Amino acid sequence: MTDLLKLSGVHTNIGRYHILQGIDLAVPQGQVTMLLGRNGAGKTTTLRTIMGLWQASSGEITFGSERIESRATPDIARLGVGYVPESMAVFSDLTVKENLVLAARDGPLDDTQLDWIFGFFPALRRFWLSRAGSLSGGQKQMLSIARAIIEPRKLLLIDEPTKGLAPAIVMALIECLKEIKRKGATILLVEQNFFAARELGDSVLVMDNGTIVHRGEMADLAADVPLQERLLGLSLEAHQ
Amino acid sequence: MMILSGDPPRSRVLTLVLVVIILALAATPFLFPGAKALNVAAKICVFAALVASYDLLLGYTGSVSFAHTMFYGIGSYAIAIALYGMGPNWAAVATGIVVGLPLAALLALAIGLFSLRVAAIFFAMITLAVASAFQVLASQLSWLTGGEDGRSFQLPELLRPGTVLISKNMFGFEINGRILTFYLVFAVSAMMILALLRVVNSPFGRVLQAIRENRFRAEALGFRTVFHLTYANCLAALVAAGAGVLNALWLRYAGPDTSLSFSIMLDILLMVVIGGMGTIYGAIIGATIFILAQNYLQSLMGVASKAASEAGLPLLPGLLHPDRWLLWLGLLFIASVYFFPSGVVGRLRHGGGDKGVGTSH
Amino acid sequence: MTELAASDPLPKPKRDIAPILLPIALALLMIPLIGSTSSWLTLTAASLAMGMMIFIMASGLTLVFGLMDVLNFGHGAFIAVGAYIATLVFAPFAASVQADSLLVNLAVLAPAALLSMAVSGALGLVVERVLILPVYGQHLKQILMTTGGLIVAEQTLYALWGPQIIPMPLPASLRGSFILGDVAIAKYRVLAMFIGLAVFIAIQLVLNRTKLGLLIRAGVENREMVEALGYRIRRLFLGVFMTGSALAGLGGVMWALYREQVHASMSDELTVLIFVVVIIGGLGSIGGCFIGAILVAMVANYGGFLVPKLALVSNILLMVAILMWRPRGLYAVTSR
Amino acid sequence: MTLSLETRDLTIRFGGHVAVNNVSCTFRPGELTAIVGPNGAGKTTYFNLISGQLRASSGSILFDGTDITLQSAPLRTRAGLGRAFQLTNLFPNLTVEENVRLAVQAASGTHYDMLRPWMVRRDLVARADAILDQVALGNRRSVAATTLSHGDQRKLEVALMIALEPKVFMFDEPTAGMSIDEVPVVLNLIAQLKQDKSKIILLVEHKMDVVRSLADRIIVLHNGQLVADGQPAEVIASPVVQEAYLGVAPKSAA
Repeated sequence: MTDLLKLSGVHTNIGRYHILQGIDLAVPQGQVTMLLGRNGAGKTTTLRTIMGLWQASSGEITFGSERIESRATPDIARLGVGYVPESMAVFSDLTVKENLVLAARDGPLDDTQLDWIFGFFPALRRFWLSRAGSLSGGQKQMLSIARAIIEPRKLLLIDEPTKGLAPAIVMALIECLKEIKRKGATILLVEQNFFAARELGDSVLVMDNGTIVHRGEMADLAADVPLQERLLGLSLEAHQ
Repeated sequence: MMILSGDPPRSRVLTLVLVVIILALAATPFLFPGAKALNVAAKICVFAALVASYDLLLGYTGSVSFAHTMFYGIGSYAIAIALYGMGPNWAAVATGIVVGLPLAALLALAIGLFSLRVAAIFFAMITLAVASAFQVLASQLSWLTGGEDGRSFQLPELLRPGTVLISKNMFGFEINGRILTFYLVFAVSAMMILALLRVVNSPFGRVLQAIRENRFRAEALGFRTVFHLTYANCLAALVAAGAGVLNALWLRYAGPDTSLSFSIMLDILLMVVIGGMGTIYGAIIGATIFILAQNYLQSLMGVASKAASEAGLPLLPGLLHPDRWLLWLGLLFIASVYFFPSGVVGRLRHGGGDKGVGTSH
Repeated sequence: MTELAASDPLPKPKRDIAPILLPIALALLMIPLIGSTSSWLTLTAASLAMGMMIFIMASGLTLVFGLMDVLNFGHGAFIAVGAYIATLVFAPFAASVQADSLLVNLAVLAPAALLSMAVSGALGLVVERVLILPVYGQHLKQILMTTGGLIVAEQTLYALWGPQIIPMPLPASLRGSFILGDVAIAKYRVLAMFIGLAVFIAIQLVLNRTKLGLLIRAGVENREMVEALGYRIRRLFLGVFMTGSALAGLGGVMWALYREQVHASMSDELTVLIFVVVIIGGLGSIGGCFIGAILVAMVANYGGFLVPKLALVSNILLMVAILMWRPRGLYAVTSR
Repeated sequence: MTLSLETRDLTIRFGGHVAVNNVSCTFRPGELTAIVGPNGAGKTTYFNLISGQLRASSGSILFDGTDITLQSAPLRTRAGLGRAFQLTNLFPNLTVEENVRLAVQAASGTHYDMLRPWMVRRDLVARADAILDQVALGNRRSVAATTLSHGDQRKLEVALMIALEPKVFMFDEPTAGMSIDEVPVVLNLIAQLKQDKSKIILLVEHKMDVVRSLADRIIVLHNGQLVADGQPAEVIASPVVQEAYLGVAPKSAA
C-alpha cells in the first residue's frame, strides 16, 4: 500500500514554543489513520502544519509525489486536501448554502454529491438557507464536514469532530465518516473519543509532547487496555 | 538617582549626549547669543516636555492619540486669552493656568472614559475626530480666540525683554526679562519631564506597561485598566497643556499654527519615534534632533532648491522647497517606524551593552 | 443548482432594523422642526446626495478593515489624488466642460472619473505593498505607517500642483436645479445620489450574489479557513484594497465637483469625516457605513439649517450619541 | 462565616451552542476540587464564568455571601478569586520579577501610586522576590518573561496567582505542555497550598494520575453539563465518566 502523506522529521515552532519536535508519520492511501493523544500533545499543530497554516521550521512533508512543507495553504488545498478544523470554522454570516457554494471551489454544486450529503445530515437540507451562525454545535460540525467533502478530496484532515457533541450525533458522524472511507477517501483523524476512534481507525498514531510515541494497528491498541492507559493517560478500570 | 526615579539612561553614550544637550540648553543665553538660538533652545525645552507627555501615552500604554495638540492648544490659548483679556499681570497668568490645565484634564477624562473601553484603534480615530472638531471650533470662535489670527499679548513686566535684571557691566552679560523667561521655560519643562519620569517608574507606571503588554492579564490581576489608561491620558493632557502655557508665554502669542495644527501633531509623532518610544529620555533627544533640523536644515533645503532651479532641473526645486519640509519628514517617519522602531535611545541602549529588558538591577 | 424548499421553519435570526429606521426617524422628526416642507425636501435631498458621496469615499476603508484588520489612516490621500487627477483631464477640455450639452460634458466627466479611479487604484497597490504589507497584524505600526503615507502623499500633491486652490467648475449641464413646484433640487445632487446608490447596490450585489462577495464576507470572518478551502486570499485582499482606493478616488472627483474646487488639504478634512462615518457604522460593516454616511450628512444639513453654530461639532455629537447607544457602532462586525 | 463559592444554574450560550448548561455546584474551603471532562466539555468556559472573563447568559455566582454574577473580572480578582490561565498569559517584555511585583502590587491595593518610584516600595519588592524563590525562579528574576522556557513560564503563571493572595485558587491545566521533570515542582506547589485549609482550590486537569493524587473531590462536566460529583475513586469508576471520557458506549456503536 502506498502512503498518500508522509511527514519526516517535522519540527514546528510557534513564537518561542517548540511544539512539534520531530514528527515522522505516514498516512496510507485509502485508510483512516487516527491521531490520538492528550491535550497539548501537538495533534492540532500537526494538522495545521500539514495544511500550511503554520510553517514547519524543518523536516519534509510529502503529499502524493509533491513536497508541500513550504507551500502556501491555498496551494495545498488545491492539491486535494480537505480540512475540518477543531473550531469547525463555518462562516456564520453566510447561509448553509453559501458555505457549501464556497467549498465547491471549481464549479457549481453537484446535485448528486449534495443528495448524498443530505442523506447523512438531513439538518443541512432543512436549514439550507439559514445563517450558519444560527445552527447548533452538531449542525455546524456537519456543515464543516460537508464543506470538506462536497467535492472529492484525496485527503481529509479532520480535527476532533465529535468534540462536545451528543451521542446520537456522534453516531451519525461515525457512519458518515465510514461511508466517506468506503468511497475511497484517505483520512487523518484527530480524536479524543476513544470509541469513535476504535470504530473508524485502521491504523493509529499516538502523540505526546510533540512526538509520535506509538504507531500500530487500531485493532491491536483497542485490545490492549494497559497500553491504552499508558499512552492516553485514561483510566479504563471500570471496564475491567 | 532619586531625581531620575531610579531609571538612569543606562548607556554611557546616551548619558553623555543628554548631559551635553542639557548643558547646552542651560547655557544657551551665554554660549549662543542672538534671538534665533534662544528661540530654538526654548522650543526644544517646550517640545521635550510635550513629547515626553506623549510618550507616556504612546510608549507606555501603547495608545495612539491624535488629540495631543488639542491639549497643548488649550494650555496656549488659556494663557493667551487670560493675558489678552485681563492685561499683562500675574493674576492673568494664574487664571490662565487655573482654567486651562483643569480644562485639558477634564476633556481628556471625557475622551478617555468614552473611548478607552474598546480597542486602541478606536481611541486613535476618536481622538482624531475630536481634535479636528476642536480645531474648527477654535478658529470659528474668533471673539474668544482671535480666529485664524490668534491672540498676541503682553507679558507681565518682569518677563519683558526691556526689563534689565542684571546689567551688562556686572558679568559682561545682560540678564533681562527675556532670559528670565527662558529659564522659566527651561526649569518648568525640566520639572515636568522629571515628574513624568517619576510617574512611569512608579507602581502606577508599571501597571501602564503591563496594560500595554497584556491588557487582559492586567485585568485578571485586578487592575481596572480603563481607569489607569484614563489617568494616564489626563496626566499626559495636563503636561501637554503645561507645555502649551510655556509655549504661549515664550511666543507672547497663541494661534492655530503654533499650537493646534495637525502638523504639530505629526512633529510630535516624529520626535517620539526618532527619540525612542517608551523611554521618556527619547523625548529630549527626539525634540533636539528634530527642532535643530527644522531650523537649520530647512534653510539648507532652500539653498538646495534654489541651486536646483538655477541648474534647470525639473521637479527637484519643488520637492526641495522649504515648504516641502513635511514631505521629507513623512518619508523619514515611515523609514524610522520601519527600520528603526526603537529610536535613538533604543539603539544607544542596545549598543551600550545593556542586556536587561525593562528595568535592570 | 439545487434550490430546495425548506420543509421546516427556519430559525431566521432577527434582522436588526433599528439602525435603518434611525435616519428615517431623524428625517421625519425634522419636518415639524424645519417647518417648511420645501426646505425640508431640499435639505433631505442635499443630505442624501452628500451622504452618498461620503459613503463612496468611506466604503473602501471599512471593507479593508473588516477583511484584513488594517486601518488605513492614509485613505484620505486617495480621495485627494482622485480629485487632482480629474483636474488634469478637466483643464485641457475646459471648453467641452462648459459646453451646454450633457453628452459633451459627460464625454469629459466619465473619462476623468475613470482615470482618477485607475490612478488611485494603482496607488492603492503601491501603498498596500510598500506600507501595509510589512506591518500586518500590528495596529500601532499600521497607524504610524499610514499616517506617514498620508503626509507624503499630501506633500507630493503640494509639490506637484502647488499650494493654491484649483477651481473645478461643474459642467454646464449639471448646474442649476430641477424645480418641482416650490422645491429646488440641484441637478448635480441628483446625479451624486444616483451614482452613490448605484455604487451601494453594486457593492451589495457583489457581496451577496457573487462568489467573490461570498469570499470577501467569509474572509472578514475567518481568513485562515478561506485559505484552507483553497482560495488565495492575499490576492483577494489586494483586489479589495485597490477597489477601495479607486472608490475613494471616485468620491474625490465627486466631492471636488460638489465643492467646485480641489485642494491638497481636502484629504485631512475628509479623513476625519469618513472616520466618523465608519466608527458610527461599526468598523468593517458596509451597511453600517451607508447608514452612518447618511446620518452624518443629515446632521450636517439639518443642523446647519437649524443651529448653524452647532454644525461645527455636530459630527462629534452624533458620534458620541451613537456610541453611547452602541459602543461598537451601529452594526458591530462579529469577529472583532 | 466560612468562605464559600457557589454557582447556581450557571449557563452560557454562544449562538445556538450551550457551552455551560445549568451547572450548580458549591465549593468548600479546605477542599481541592478537580474539574474533569473531555475536550470541549466546558471546563475552561466554566472557569471563565467564575473568574469573570465571560458573562453568564443566566444563573448566578455567589462568592463569600455576595452575588458576583455581574461583577467585572478585576473586581472579582480583588474580592479574592485568583486564576492561573491555561495558555500562558504573562507580560512578555517585562522582567520575571516585574511580572510578580505587579501581582503583589495588585494584592496590596497599590493601583494609582504614581509619585514614588517602585523601588521605594521595598515591601512589594521583597514579597515578589520571596514568591519567586518559592516557585524556584529566583535566579531568573531579571530576565524578560518571554525568554523563559515553557515550564518556567507556567511556574511564573502560578507565581502571579500566589502573589495575589487569593481566597480561591483556580488552576487551569497547570502542567499542560510541561516536560516530565518540571511537573513535580508545580504539583508540590499545589500540594503546599492545600495545607492552608481556609482556601478553596479548583483544578482543571486532564491527567488522571494528577487528579487522583491531588483531588479531594471531582466534578465531571460533559457537553456543558455537570454529570458527576463526588469522591475521586467513586467518580472515576462511574459509568457516566467512562462515557463522558471515552465516548459512546460500545454496544450502541455496534
